[in-house]
Amino acid sequence: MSYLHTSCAFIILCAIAAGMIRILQGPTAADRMMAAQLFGTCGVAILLLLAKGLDTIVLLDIAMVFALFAALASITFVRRAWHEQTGASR
Amino acid sequence: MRRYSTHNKRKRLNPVLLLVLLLTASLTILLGRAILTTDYQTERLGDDVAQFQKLSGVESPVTAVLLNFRGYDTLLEVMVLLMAVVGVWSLTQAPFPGKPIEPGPVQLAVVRLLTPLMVLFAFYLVWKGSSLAGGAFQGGAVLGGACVLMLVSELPWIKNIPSRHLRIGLLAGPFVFLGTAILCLILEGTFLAYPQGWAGSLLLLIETACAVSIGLTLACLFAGGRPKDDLSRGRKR
Amino acid sequence: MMPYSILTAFDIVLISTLLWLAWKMLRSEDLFKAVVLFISFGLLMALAWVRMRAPDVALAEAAIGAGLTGPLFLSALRRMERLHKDERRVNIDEERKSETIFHTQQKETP
Amino acid sequence: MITNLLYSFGGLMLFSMGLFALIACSHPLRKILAINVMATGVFLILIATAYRQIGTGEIDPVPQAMVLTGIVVSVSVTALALILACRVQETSNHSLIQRKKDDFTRTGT
Repeated sequence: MSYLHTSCAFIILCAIAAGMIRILQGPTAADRMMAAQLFGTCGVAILLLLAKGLDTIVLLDIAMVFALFAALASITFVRRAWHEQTGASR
Repeated sequence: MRRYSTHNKRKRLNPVLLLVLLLTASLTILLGRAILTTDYQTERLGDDVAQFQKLSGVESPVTAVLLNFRGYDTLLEVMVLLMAVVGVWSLTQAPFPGKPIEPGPVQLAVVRLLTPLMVLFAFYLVWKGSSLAGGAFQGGAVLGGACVLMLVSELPWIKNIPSRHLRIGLLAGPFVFLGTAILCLILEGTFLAYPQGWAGSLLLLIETACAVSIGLTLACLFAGGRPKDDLSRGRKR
Repeated sequence: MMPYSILTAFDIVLISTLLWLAWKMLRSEDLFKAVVLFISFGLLMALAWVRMRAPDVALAEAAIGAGLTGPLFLSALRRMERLHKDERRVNIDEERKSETIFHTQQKETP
Repeated sequence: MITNLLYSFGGLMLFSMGLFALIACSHPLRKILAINVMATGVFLILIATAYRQIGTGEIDPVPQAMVLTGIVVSVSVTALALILACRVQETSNHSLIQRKKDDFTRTGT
């Protein structure tokens, strides 16, 4: 168990908690979605750091799944939600 | 701005909601007490799993529990997924796309690059399920993600998939699972009791088939209805 | 000893963020915002499964909870709103009035 | 010990939050969200009980397998419920929107 990696993961988790503010008060829908994407990216970083810090290789696969599915969420957003939301003052 | 206007109203609680809130709070307190007073040391199924791990044919305890020790559950659960698709298909036709939009070049490139990677990763997860984390459900979910990626980009050929192929794919998992179970019934005399030494490869076969049908199931659930040609084709034949 | 306390702090921040997300998701007046919060909720749940040493569950949650359920909700939301495309503004107003029960308005007896 | 108590109570809070929202909110989409939150709370409690045995040995795989199937079932239930809600809204001539006014959540003025 490595102190450095775990505390880095903790700091990135705090960054996620701060990123929630953008979801809550993002003026447009795209801002909210981009904040969710930030969550995904930070999640990948945390998983990689924890994989190193806790010596569990399995976490690398989970990070891979995170990265693959982040694209899916944003593409669905672009296809299914965004063009309806343009002009809406959300 | 909206937030502040609603903030002022928050103090006046509806009496019905207040009652609901009280009931929920008391339920929470009861459940919290149950959590605190439960004795977890006495009841353990993990020891039994660890004891019979060698017989199961796989190294990962979760996969062993899922497909061997509690195979009955998983069989029924695959059926539940099939029932969900049956429900969705009987409710409505696939409504999307309302007005198709051409996918942009970036999106096409993403789909082209990402889909094979996802399919590859799905089968990697299935294969890895025997030793580490992974298995039919995870692999199936990633496969479903790949299908959803293609569905959402509204590629032109996706509308022309004959529904019979879809049905075969959906049924593959439950069918292989049930077939294996019946084969075990004939060979060993017990439902889902895999023959000695064959357990590992049989489990891999079941897992692959189940992953394919779970992925297709998730894609069909996402598509939100039966394919367009489904009923007309059925009437002709 | 030190990494243990760091991990405990990690747990506390993770759980409080999860609860905060769930609370905001269920009481937000905008359904789209609720769906986006749900996606991030799924992502953080996957981290929680990792901390509970359940990598299988974390894999499934990352793929399903964060990856597939979010798009499902997004397209259902669009499908619901597609009917009322011209009355969308009205819709949102209705939403705002009747959906924000957490900051509840008074009941009006008929 | 403190870890699984933390996660157990987090799961408990999620469960009751979801239950309250399920009863209190009127829009079907939000009800489905609430059911999902409830399910996640239950899963969290189950997994936390499995984690509790870390002191005595390996982690119990049985609750993990149960939760794994539970997640997959919950996504199919969610999809079916969403389709049902869409169909209700499509076939009932906007009655969900209309009826909301007469709900007990009706606003003053």
